[in-house]
Parts: sequence; structure tokens; C-alpha cells
Amino acid sequence: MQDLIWLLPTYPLLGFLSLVLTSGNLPKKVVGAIGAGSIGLSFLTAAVIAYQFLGSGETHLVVEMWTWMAVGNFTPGFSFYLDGLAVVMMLIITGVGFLIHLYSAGFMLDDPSYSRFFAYMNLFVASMLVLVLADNLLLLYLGWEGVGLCSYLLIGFWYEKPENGYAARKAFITTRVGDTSMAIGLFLLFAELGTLNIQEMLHAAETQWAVGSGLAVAASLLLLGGAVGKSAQLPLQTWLPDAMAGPTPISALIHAATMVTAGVYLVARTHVLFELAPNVQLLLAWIGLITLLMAGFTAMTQHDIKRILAYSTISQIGYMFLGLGVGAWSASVFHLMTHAFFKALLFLAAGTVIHSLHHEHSIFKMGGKRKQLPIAFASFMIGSLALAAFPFTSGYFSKDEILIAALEMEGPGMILWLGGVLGAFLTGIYSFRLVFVVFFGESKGHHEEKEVAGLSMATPLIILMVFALFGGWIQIPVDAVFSHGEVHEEHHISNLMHAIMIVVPLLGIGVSYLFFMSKTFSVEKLMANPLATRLHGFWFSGWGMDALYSFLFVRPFVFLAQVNKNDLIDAVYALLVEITRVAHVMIARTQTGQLRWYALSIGGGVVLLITLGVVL
Amino acid sequence: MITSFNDLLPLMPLLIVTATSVIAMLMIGIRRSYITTGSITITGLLAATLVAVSMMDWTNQQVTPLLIIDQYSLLFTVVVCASAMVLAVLSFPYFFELDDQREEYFLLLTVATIGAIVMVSSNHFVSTVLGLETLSMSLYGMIAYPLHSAKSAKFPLEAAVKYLVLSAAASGFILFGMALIYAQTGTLSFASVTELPAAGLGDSYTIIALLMVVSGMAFKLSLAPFHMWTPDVYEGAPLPATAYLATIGKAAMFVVLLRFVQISEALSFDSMVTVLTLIAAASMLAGNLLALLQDNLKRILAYSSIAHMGYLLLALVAGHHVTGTIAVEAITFYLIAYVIMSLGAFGVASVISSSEKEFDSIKEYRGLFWRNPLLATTFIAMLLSLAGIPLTIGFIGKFYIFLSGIEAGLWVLLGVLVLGSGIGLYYYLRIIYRMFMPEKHSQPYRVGGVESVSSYGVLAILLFLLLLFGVYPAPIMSIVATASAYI
Amino acid sequence: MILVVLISILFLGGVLAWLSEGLDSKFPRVVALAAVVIDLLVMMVLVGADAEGSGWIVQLNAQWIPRFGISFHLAADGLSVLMMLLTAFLGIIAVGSAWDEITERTGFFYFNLLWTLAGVIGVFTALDLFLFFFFWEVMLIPMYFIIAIWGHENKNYAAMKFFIFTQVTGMLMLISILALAYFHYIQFGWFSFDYFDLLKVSTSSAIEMWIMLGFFIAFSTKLPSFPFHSWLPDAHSQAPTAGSVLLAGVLLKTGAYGLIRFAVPLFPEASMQFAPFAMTLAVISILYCAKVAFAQTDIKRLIAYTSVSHMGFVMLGIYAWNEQALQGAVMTMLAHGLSAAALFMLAGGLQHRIHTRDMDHMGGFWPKVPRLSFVALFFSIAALGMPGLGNFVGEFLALLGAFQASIGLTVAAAFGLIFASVYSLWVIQKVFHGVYRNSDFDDTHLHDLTRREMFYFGAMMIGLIWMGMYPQSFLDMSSTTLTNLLNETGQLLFAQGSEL
Amino acid sequence: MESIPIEHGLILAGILFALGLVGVLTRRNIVFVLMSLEIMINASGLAFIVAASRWEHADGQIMFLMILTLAAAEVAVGLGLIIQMYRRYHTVDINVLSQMKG
Repeated sequence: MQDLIWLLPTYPLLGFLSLVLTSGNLPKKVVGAIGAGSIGLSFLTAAVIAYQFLGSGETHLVVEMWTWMAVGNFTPGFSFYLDGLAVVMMLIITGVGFLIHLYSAGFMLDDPSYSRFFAYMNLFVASMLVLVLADNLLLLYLGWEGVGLCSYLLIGFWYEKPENGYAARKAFITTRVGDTSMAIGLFLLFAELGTLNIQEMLHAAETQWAVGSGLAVAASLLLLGGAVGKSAQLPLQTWLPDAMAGPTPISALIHAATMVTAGVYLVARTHVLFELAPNVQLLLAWIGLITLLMAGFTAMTQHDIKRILAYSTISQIGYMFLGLGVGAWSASVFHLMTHAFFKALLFLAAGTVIHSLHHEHSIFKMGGKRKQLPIAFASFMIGSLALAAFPFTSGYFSKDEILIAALEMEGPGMILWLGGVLGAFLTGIYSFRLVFVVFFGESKGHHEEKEVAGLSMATPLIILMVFALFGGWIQIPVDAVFSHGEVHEEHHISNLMHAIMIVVPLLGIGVSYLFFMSKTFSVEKLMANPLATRLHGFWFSGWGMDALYSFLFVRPFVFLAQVNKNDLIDAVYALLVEITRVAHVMIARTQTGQLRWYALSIGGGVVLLITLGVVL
Repeated sequence: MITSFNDLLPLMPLLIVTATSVIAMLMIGIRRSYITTGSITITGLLAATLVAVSMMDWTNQQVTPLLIIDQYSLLFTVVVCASAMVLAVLSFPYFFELDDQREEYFLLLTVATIGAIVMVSSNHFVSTVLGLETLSMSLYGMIAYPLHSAKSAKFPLEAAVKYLVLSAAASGFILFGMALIYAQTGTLSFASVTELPAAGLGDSYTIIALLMVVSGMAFKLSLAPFHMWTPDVYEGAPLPATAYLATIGKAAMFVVLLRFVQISEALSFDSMVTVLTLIAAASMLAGNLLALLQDNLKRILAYSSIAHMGYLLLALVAGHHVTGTIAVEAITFYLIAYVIMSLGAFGVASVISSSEKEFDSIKEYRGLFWRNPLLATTFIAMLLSLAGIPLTIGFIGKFYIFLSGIEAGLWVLLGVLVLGSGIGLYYYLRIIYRMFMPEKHSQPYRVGGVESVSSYGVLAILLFLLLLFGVYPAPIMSIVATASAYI
Repeated sequence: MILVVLISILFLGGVLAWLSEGLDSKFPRVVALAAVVIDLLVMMVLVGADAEGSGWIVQLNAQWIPRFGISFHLAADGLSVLMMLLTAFLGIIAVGSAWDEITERTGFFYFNLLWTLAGVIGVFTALDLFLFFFFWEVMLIPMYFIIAIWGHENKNYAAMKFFIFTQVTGMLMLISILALAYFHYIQFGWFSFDYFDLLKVSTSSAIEMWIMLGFFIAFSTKLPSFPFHSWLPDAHSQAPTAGSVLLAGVLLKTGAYGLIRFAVPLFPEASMQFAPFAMTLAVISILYCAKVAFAQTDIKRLIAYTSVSHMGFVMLGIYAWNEQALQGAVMTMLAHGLSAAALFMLAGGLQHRIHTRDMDHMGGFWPKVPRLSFVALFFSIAALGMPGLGNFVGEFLALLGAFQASIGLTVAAAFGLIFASVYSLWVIQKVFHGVYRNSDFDDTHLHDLTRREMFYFGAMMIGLIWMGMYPQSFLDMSSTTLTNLLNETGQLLFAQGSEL
Repeated sequence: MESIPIEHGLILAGILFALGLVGVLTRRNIVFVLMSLEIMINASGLAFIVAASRWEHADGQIMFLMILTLAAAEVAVGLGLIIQMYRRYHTVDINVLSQMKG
């Protein structure tokens, strides 16, 4: 059964193929069945495989399909590699993926391009599974690019609007920058270590490279480039908020639960390299910290419900990076999983809200919806609690582990921890700001709006609620993967610290309550302060990164392209042609038709030649 | 000294052509008949060609001090006679409707051929001058031939006067230069100017003398800067006469120049090499540039002939640097190629033209390919050959020129050659493109009657040769190689 | 002998197609299709054939012009066969794309088409440099006619430019060939144009460099590479679809083939010295032309510039001269042959339907022509180097190999991957996404892909997926050739990490 | 008898030749042009005779005779053309013969 691991990506791929080849001619029910069913099959298979694998006690399993290409000593294969990490990932992808597909079957029912939607979704899941199951970096790269492509296609799913297309291209191209860095990393790894097979490569790196050696630093930095692109971390985070242009299930699946955490997976998968380059690992932590804070501040200022969630995603992935940076590999993966639960929940709930309110996105045009949208309300409450790390929700356990690991780290550990705690405070504010504004207070808009949530939409929400609440008790089987890197010791953290970590998010929620619920403090008054206004504007724009990149890269490129539209090189040849033409006109003038001029040319020519002949 | 009949044998081609002219003249005297005169001329020239071919294997002797009959001169005798025959065939329909006496044209043509045969066999100043003037004198007549015709659209008179005056001046230069050389060498035969029988008059003197001769010949070959007459004369002359001037006139003259330069060792003076290099470069550039935007087909061919003579001169210069006969072979092969492709190009124009209406504007060739694909294909092949594109003899010719240039290491000239050829492509393609444009039905091409049948046949043969020698040049290469050994 | 048959079928087929027009103007296309299909079938004999140790599957050597040691020497090894297969395959596609588009003077059109193909096959098999040059030119003239007669509004200019560029640089190559033969003459006392003889010629390094440059300029013009690329956008935008297909799919590859087969092996040392420069040119091609492509509004011009950009990877791979890089170059040639041909067919199909190539007039085509749009998406994605499709394999291997030769240049070239996504997605956005409006063109003929068109595109898609998922079938064919070349010339790797 | 140095004779011929050439270049009347051509050609003839005297050959003198006939023939054709020209244009100014150019 475990050898049938190739079935995992195959089901969704078949789904994709059958949907594409029928090109929208199937009835919607069948489409939905194929779309969600293929993922369901994958999930079942994954579950069985996971059960057997974990039961077998093996640390890993390799299933070789065929040699992809063999050129000299470069022989990457189509081979899958299963270990604890992969098990976790595949279960998240197929599990959460299935729920989201199920939800989409209801959510997208009115869309004319229903079939296209599921085709892309299936292709995405297939690529994502290849990504996490790949046993070599090239195959991983295939999945990596595949998910990027699907992300592009799905962000731009409603292609009539040019801004959706823009967002899609922005997402693809920005991540491509990271991908290119990763590709160069692959070249470097192969050139130096002679293989792209992940395990062999890691082993070779360990034996050949000293800790802190230049090559290790370069290789890990290049891979990090790929990771920050995909996971929307500084400095390539700008695409994710715009990516919300896609249908909401996409945001849940791709831009919250799975694809954006691929960077975390990549780093975790190649953690040996990062351990060989401690400086890069530290950089990882700092990137995570700065990103989580920046995104946290920005999330507080947004009023598009999906953008708030998007920034919160960036922020939460920042936590994962922070965790990776301080060496808490399994904690990061753990947070990845819990985040997948509660963020998918939040997005799907947001989808229900938006769907029910006729595509209203601004939270300030909502309000008091808890009666009208009970399921969404429940989902949001649970999801936000988990997000804000309310004690004993899933988010609490995972975030806690990361922060403890940061605290235990020597050197800058304390600063990282403080930053993380500050982030948790911000999380509390922005997550409950959303809840309070949307679901409490006076009701705005039309009252007759009913919650649109059929069985297929409600079921996933309920299941995810359960996991968001209790997911923290799941034990992830990754110890074997990170065994040699992680030192398991008893946490000797003082109770004070524990208390702080519990209280701070609550404080955040409290602040939020004072501002948005009880209106004890007024946002308007705060905004009266010009400094606050400016700061708000700055945060709102995502710290001005978009404008900066536009100024640094986009506009110069477009300018250069436009200036040289007609290809300067062509002008050079045109000049040659012009010279020839002028020469022709000049010399043609000598053909006057006058006999005496001709005679003169002969006489003069002879004199000239004789002069030349004698002088030379 | 000619002492027996056997001594006359090597002169058979010359004698046959001479006899042809005499018979033709007599026939005209007896009864004017265009067809008869034409047939006699064509037959005579054909006979001379065949005889010359049959003689090639065994004839190699000096006949009187004036003429050398060796394989090389016989090869060109064949070329000259065959070309003359082709031109006679092409002339026949062209002058068919001329409202004047038509028969004497063939007379001029044969006499000119006599001159050309003398030239290619000449290694003596006297025979050179004799041949050259016979040729030129007849050409004046041929150029001015449709003079009386009321309907003649072109300017044969202007062309003839220009050619006469300028050509006579050039002859003057040649003669004067010969006299100076004679003063130096003491013999009227071609002889080395470096090994003198008595104390010379100095190198500068020799160079002046050589340059005067070379300049005069350069005029006849329309090399820059003596090229200006070419387009006007080409344009004004009736097409067959133009073709004669362009092919036989040039080829015969080049053979003389080749023999003269080789025997006199003119290129042992560095300044001579420099001057010839300059002439070659100037010709290649000027010819191609002048033709660039020209709309008159005859003028284009005139300008392109300037460039082609420049290519040939490159090989001539190379001949000084290389051991072996590769440069001579290059010249020989290229001359033959040039004659074939020029005959073809002029021939196509000639076939659709008549003495009353010449199609010499490239605009008038619009859509020819769709109306008369075979004729257009022939024309295209000729033009591509002139441009030096493979599958045609022109490419093999270029190949030779390149090879000799490379052996001699004439990199600058080769560069100019590439540049010139590049420019050349443009105007050849302009013509070709015109032929592919959608046709306009307003163009009244001459519909070939019975009198044109042989012209088409001749064109077909030329096309065949063009492609045969282009694809399988080995046989003609070996002939050329053997003949070239005699220079 | 089989090689002669391959070439003759096409030559004769061309003549036959021309003649058959007299019977019915629809015959030539049938004749042409039959000729190419037969050719492809005959080629299959070579695919399975065992190569001798030297890698040559079949050879034919006959005297041609003994005066200069020129022989009619044809031979095929794995690389040649691979290229011939591409040629025949795209030949069928080209005939297919002309099927309905060319309605006038069909006979002469298919004559030219087949003769171009014959010339190309000759180029891929000739082992006598004179013969090679011969075929090199033979493929140009019919292509000139195709552009000049059946082209679009500015065809005269485009055809002329194409011809003069390739001819003038061809003459430089001819000079180089002759110089090489002459040095053989000096060294061994007899003329030879045979590839194997000329491999033995050794000259001083300065001369070798000059002669090499003659070859390089000719090949890099055909490839084309910066700064000799400027003929390509014009030729492509003006050529009829079949012409573009052949140009992009096959003719460009002759340049790359020439570099692999002749330019580098004949002059290993000069090439090694020149490699950094060539690789720099390649990188400039990749980046510069990607940038220029982005600015185009004429969809065919845009694709043409992307072709230049992609062929930059080929040149990069060739001059990196190690196994991965070379295989990458070959794979890129194959994959780009398909993807560029398909993109040109799409552009041509659009032009045929709406009579404009200006992307400013297009937009929102997806709902109108979903199949066409999906196909366009597929090939754009292929062009931007999506793993799983052929282009990725080629470009990745080329870069992987190049990285071992020069890190700096490879990193720069890798930016081409980003640029590729910029322009590819831009096309999708401009043409297929957005809101549909037909104010700028007449959309009465804007219909989706026909069954026949789907067949051709489907074949090309399968080809690309095959190349992407199991490139081994192709890599195996060319590997003997390439390893032999590598062994003969010595690994020209310049030191790891060395910069210019 | 003291012989005249060959240089003198050649220089004389050269001067004559140059005179003829200048005549060709400057005269507009075509009759004068023809006459100037005669002078050029005859100057060459003189040069041949001078050269022949250096080598005490008859060859040069024979050449001179040939040149004379040549010149005569040249003039004959030339005059014929001039008559035609006069008939057509009623002038002997060579500048009228400039209809073809470019």
C-alpha cells in the first residue's frame, strides 16, 4: 500500500485531466464530484498510507517511479520520499484540501467557470503533493512551480477584471524571483555536492562543508530566497495581500493553508543546510520576526476582510520562520499545521460572510452579523481565538512552543522572544477587531441577508472548528526527521514567562474590545493625531513596500522597455542602410550623362592612377 | 611563318567565322533575306564553336608572332563563338520587325566575333590592337544599329557617340602605353617589363606605361573610375548589342588583360598591386552602390557588371601572390560563369522585347512569374547566379574568387567583396520581388512568334548550363584547370 | 543511401506539388503532406538503428568536386536524427498550418516549403563543409520566397532583411570554410572540405580565432543571438504562419546545430577563449530580448523576440560545453521548436481570424475561444519554463551546465526566467484575459480551434509533455554524439567560478 | 649625326597626346572632339616611331601604319554618326547627347 504513494498526486491529476479534456461540458454535479472526489480519494489513500507507515516504525520510505533525466552524473528521478514530515504535510494538504474542495463545491456553484475552477484546484493539489513528497530538489521544484502556476491561474480566475490579472501576475512574478534564487541554489548544490537527491545532498553537505562555510551560507541563502518568495516573507511578501483577488476558497487553500507554507516546508526539509550556516539561520529568525511585526501592524489598519486575513497569514508564517530560525523545527511544522486549520477556517468563514453579503469586502460596511450568520460567527470566534493563541486552542500550543524555543536561544533570543510576544499582542488586537466589527455592534447593510451555507459549505467549517480548537493535542510524528538537529530537553522556563505568554494575547483582545466593542477608546480620536494618521497610512500601505518596488523595479523596467520598444540594435542596422542609400544617391549624381564629364573622369582617372602608381 | 596548310589549321575557327562573314555579305549582295543571313551566321558560328572544341585537345602553337593558339585561347574561342551564336539567335526575333535593313546586323556581329577571337588568341600588341579595334568598330555599328528606325524608343545614337568617343580615347591610352612599353622592351610581343634587353628608362617610366595600358583596358572593362560610360551605352544600345558588349566584349578584353599582366609581370611593382587593388575595391563598391536604387534593368546590369569586373580583378591581383594556377582558374571560371549568366539575363529581357519596345524598366517585370513561370524562373536563376547563390554557376565562380583571395591573403579586398555582394543582393532581390508581385494585365509583353522559338531554346540551354555547372562543376573545372595551365 | 532518399523525397515532392497545381489547386497540399509524412516514416528506420562506436548511424560518401577534395558526404548520428525528426514533425505541422491559410499559388508555396525542409535536412546531415554550405543556402532561398510572396503588409522589407542578413554572414562563413580548407592544403598538401579531415587542421591561435569568428557570426545570426537578431522580428511578423513555424521551429536550430557540430569542434581552443564572450552575448540575448519582447504590441514580434531570448539559453549551453549544458541546449532546441512553432501558429491563427496582430486591439478572448485560449496558455506556460514541460528540462540543464562554467553569467541568465514569466503572462493578460470588445476588428470569423487545428496542437502538447516528463528518450539519442564531441575537444570547462 | 635622345621624342609625343586629351575634354563641337581624338591616336603613333628608332626596328613603323588606318576607320564611323546626329538634332554640340543619366 505504501508503494502506492504515487496515487496521491495521480488522483487529482486525473481529475484535472478529465475536467480539462471535457472542457466544461460536464454537468456541475459531476464536476463537483470529480473535483472534490479526487481529493477525497487522495485523502483516504494518504490516511491509509500514513497509518501503515507510522505503524511500521520505519523512519522513511522511498518509492522510485522512473528516472526523470539522466545526463552524466545528474540523475534526478521521479521518486517519492515519505517520512514524518511528509506524512504531516500530505495529510494537511489532502485533508484540509478536501474540506476546502467540498466547501467550494457549494461556494462556486453559481460560477459559469465551475469546471475550470476545479481543474485548477485539482492541479494545485497534485503539484502540492509532488512538492512535499519529492525525494529530490528538482522534483520538488516541479511541484514548487506547479503550485505557483495554479496560484497564478486561480488568483486571476475572474479574468475580466484587469486588477485581478495584475494581482495574479504580481504573485507569480514575485514568487518567480524567489524561485529563480532557489534554482540557482539548486545549480550550486549540484555543482558542489553532485546530487540533488535531498537526503544524499544533506548527507554530503554535512560531511563536506564545515559549519559556517561560505558554500553552506550561499546555498542556504539561495534556498531561503525561494522560501521567502513562496511564503510571502520579507522582502517578497507584497504579493500575498493582492492575491486575495481570487475566489475565497483559493485564499483558504493556497494562500493560507498550503502553498504559502511551502517555504517553511522547504527550510524544514533542508534544515541541515541551515544548521551548517548559523548566520543564515539567524537571518531566518530575524526575517520572521520583522515580517510578523510589520504584517501585524498592517493587519490592524486594513478594512478588507480578506486582506486582514492575508496580513495575518504573513504574520503567522513569520512565526514559523522565527521558529525555524531558532531551531524549533518541529514547532514550526506544528504551527504550520494548526495554522492550516484555523486559517482555512477563518478564510472559509470569511467566504461565507462575503458570499452572504453579496461580495461585500469592507468590514466597516458589515456589523452585527452574529445573528444573521451564525455558523460564520462561530467559525470566526473559534478561528480568531486560535489565531490569537487563546489558551488551549490549537494556536496556543504551537505558538507557545516557538516562543519558548526563541527564549531558550542564546544571544538575541530574548529580543526575538519579546518581538514574538509583541506580535502576539498585535494578533490579539487585529483578530478581534475583525470579529467585533463584523459580528457585533449595530447592524449595517440589509437585514434580509441570509447566511448562504449549504451542507457542503457548513460541514467543512464545523470540522475545521473542531480541529482549530483541539488540533493542539495532535502529536506530529516528525521527531525522527529533526532528531539529530534538535536537542530535547526539559523546558526550564520560569512561570513568569509562561504567564506573560498567556496574558499578552488576552491583553490584545482586551485592547481590541476597548476600542471596537465598548468604544471606551475612540479610533477617530486617535486618528486626529497627524502622526497617527501618517503611521496608519504607512502601515495601511504595507509599509510602503509596494510603492518602493514599483519605484525600484517595475517602473524602470517598463520605462526601459517602452523607450527601447523598437530595438536599438535595429536602428544600428537602419543606419547602415541609410548610409548605403546616401552613398548611392551621392555616387549616382556622378552619372550626369555628359560626355565631356565622362571623358574628364577618364583623363582624371588616368592621371590619378599614374600619380598613385608613381608616388607609392 | 605560315608555310603550309597545316599551319593554318589552328586558325580554323577564325577562318570559319571570317568565311561566314564573307558568305553572309555575298548573300546579302545576291538577295536580301533576313532568315538566310541569320541562318548562315548562326551555322557559321556553331561550326566555329564545334571546330574549336574539337581542336582543344591537340592544338598548342604560336601561329605567326601575333597569335597563340593554345588550350586557353581555344577555350575562350569556344566561349566567344558560342556566345556570339547565342546572341545571333536572340537577335533574330529582336530585329525581326525593324523597319530598316536588318541583314547587316549579322555582318557586324560576325566581324566583331572575329575581333574577339583575335583578342583571346593574342599575345602581341599588334594583334591586340587589331582585334580590339575590329571588335570596337563593329560594336559602334551594332550599338547604333536601329538608328534609322523611326519607332526606336531608345537612344542608340547617343550611346554610339558616347562609346565611340570614349572608347577611342581609351584606345589612345592603350596605344600610347604600348608605345612606351615598346620603347622599354624593344618588342611588340607581350614581354616582361622587369627583365629588359637594354638599360631601361626607370621604374616610374615603366609604371606610367603599364598604367596607361591598364587604364585603357580598364575602360573597356568598365572598371572604376572608368566606368561611367557603361550604363548609358548599355541603356541606349539595342538589347542584343548590349549583351554582346557585356559578355564577349568584356571576356575578350579580360583575357588580353590577364595575358598581358601575367606575361609582362606588371604586378612585380608594388605600386601596381596597390593601384589594381584600389581599382578592384572601387569597382566593387561603386558598381553595387550605383545599382542600388536603379529602376532600369539595363542600367542595373551595367552597374553590376562593374562590380563583377571588380571581383575578377581581385582574382587577378591574387594571381600575383599565389603559386599555382588557382587565380587564373578563378578568372577563367568566373568569366565563363559571367558570360553564361549575363547572356541569360539579357536574353530574358531580349526575348520579351523587340527593337520597337524594350522592357528595361524593372517595373515592367511585375508579375512575370505568374504569367510566364519558365521565363521568370530562368531570369531568377540568372539573377541569383549573379548574386552568387548556390545551385548556380555564379556561386562556384564566387567560390573560386574567394578561394584565390584567401590563398593570396587579400583580406581587405575580400571584406569589400562581402560588403559589395551584400549590397548587390538588394538590387537583385528587388527585381526578383517584382516578378512575384501580383500581375497587372496591362503589360503587353511581346508574344513570341515562330521566330522566338529558338530563343527560348537557347535560354533553356543557358539555364541548364547554369544549373549543371552550379551543381556538378567537376567537368568544367577540370577543363578550366587544364586550360589555365597555359597562361 | 537512406539520407539521399530522405532529401530526394522532399525535393521531388516539391516539384510534384508544384506540378500538381495544374490539376487542382488543392492537390499540392496533399502531395506536400504525403511527402513529409513519408519522410518522417522513413526516418523512423534511423531511430531504431544501432550506431557504430563512433556514433554514426549511417554514412554516405561520394566524390563530387575532386579538384578541391569536395565530396558528397552525408551522415547521421543521434543528434542529426533528433534534429531531422523535429524537422519532419514541424514540417507536417507547417503543412497543416498552411492548409487553409494559403489559397493562392499553392503549388509554388508547397514547393518552397518542401525545398526548405530538404535544405534543412541537408544541413543536419552534411559532413562536407562545402556541401553543408550548399544546403545552408538552399534552405534560404525558398524561405525568402515564402516570406516575399505569401507574407503580410511589409513582406518585401522583411524578406529582404532576412535574406541579406543570412547571406552576408553566410559569405563570411564561406570565407572561413575556404580558409580552413586552404590551411588543410598547406598542412597536408591537398584540398579537403571533409569534416573529419578538417578536424585535424591545426593553425596558429590568432588565425583559428578569425576563422572561428566567421562560423560564429553566421551561426549566431541564424540562431539568432544579440546583436545579429534584428532580422528575426521582421521576418516572423511578416511571414505566413507556415513560414514562421519553419523559421522558429527549424531554421533557427540550424544555427545552434552548426555551433555544436562545427564551430566548437573545429576550433576548440579558439572557442574556449571565445566562450566567455559568447556566453555573455547569450546572456545579453536572453535579458535584452526578453525586455524588448515585453514592450511589443505586435504579437508575432513579441513571440519573435522571445525566441531570441530562448535561443540565448541554447548558446549559453553550447559554450558552457559540458554534458549537462549541451544536452540542455539540445533539449531547448527541441522544446523551443515545438513551443515557438505552436505560439506562432496561434498568433497566425488569430491573425487569420481577426486580421490584426496588434494586441492593443485584442482582449478577453477566453470566453469566445476557450480552446484556443487554453492552448495559448499551455504554450505560454511552456515558454516560461514550467517544470514538467520540455522547455524547462532544456533550460534547466543548460543553466545547470553553464553554472559549472560561469557562475556570474548563469545567475544573470537565470533572470531570464523571471523576464520570461513577465512577458508570457503579459500576452495572456492582453489577449485572453480582460473584457472582450470587438471595436477594433471584425470578429465574424473569430471561431474556436477546429478539430484539425486541435489535432496539431494536441500533438505538439503531447510532445512537450513527453519532453518534460520523460526527456530520456531524447537525451539518449543525442548523448553519444555529445559525449564524443566532448571527448574529442576535451572538456572546455573554464575554471570553476571564473568570471570574465 | 647626333641622335635626338629618346626621351625628347617621347616627351613630344606625350605633349601631343595631352593636347589631344585636353581637346576632347574641352571642345563641345563633336567634330573638334573627333579631331582631338585623332591627335591623341597619332601621338601614340609618333611614340611608336620614336621607340622603333631606339631599337632600330621596323615594327614600330608598321604599327604606325596600322594606327593610321585605325584612326581613319574610327573617323569614318564617327563622321557617319555625326551626320546622323546633325540630321536629328540640327546641331553638333555634344551636350545634347545627355538624355541618359543616373
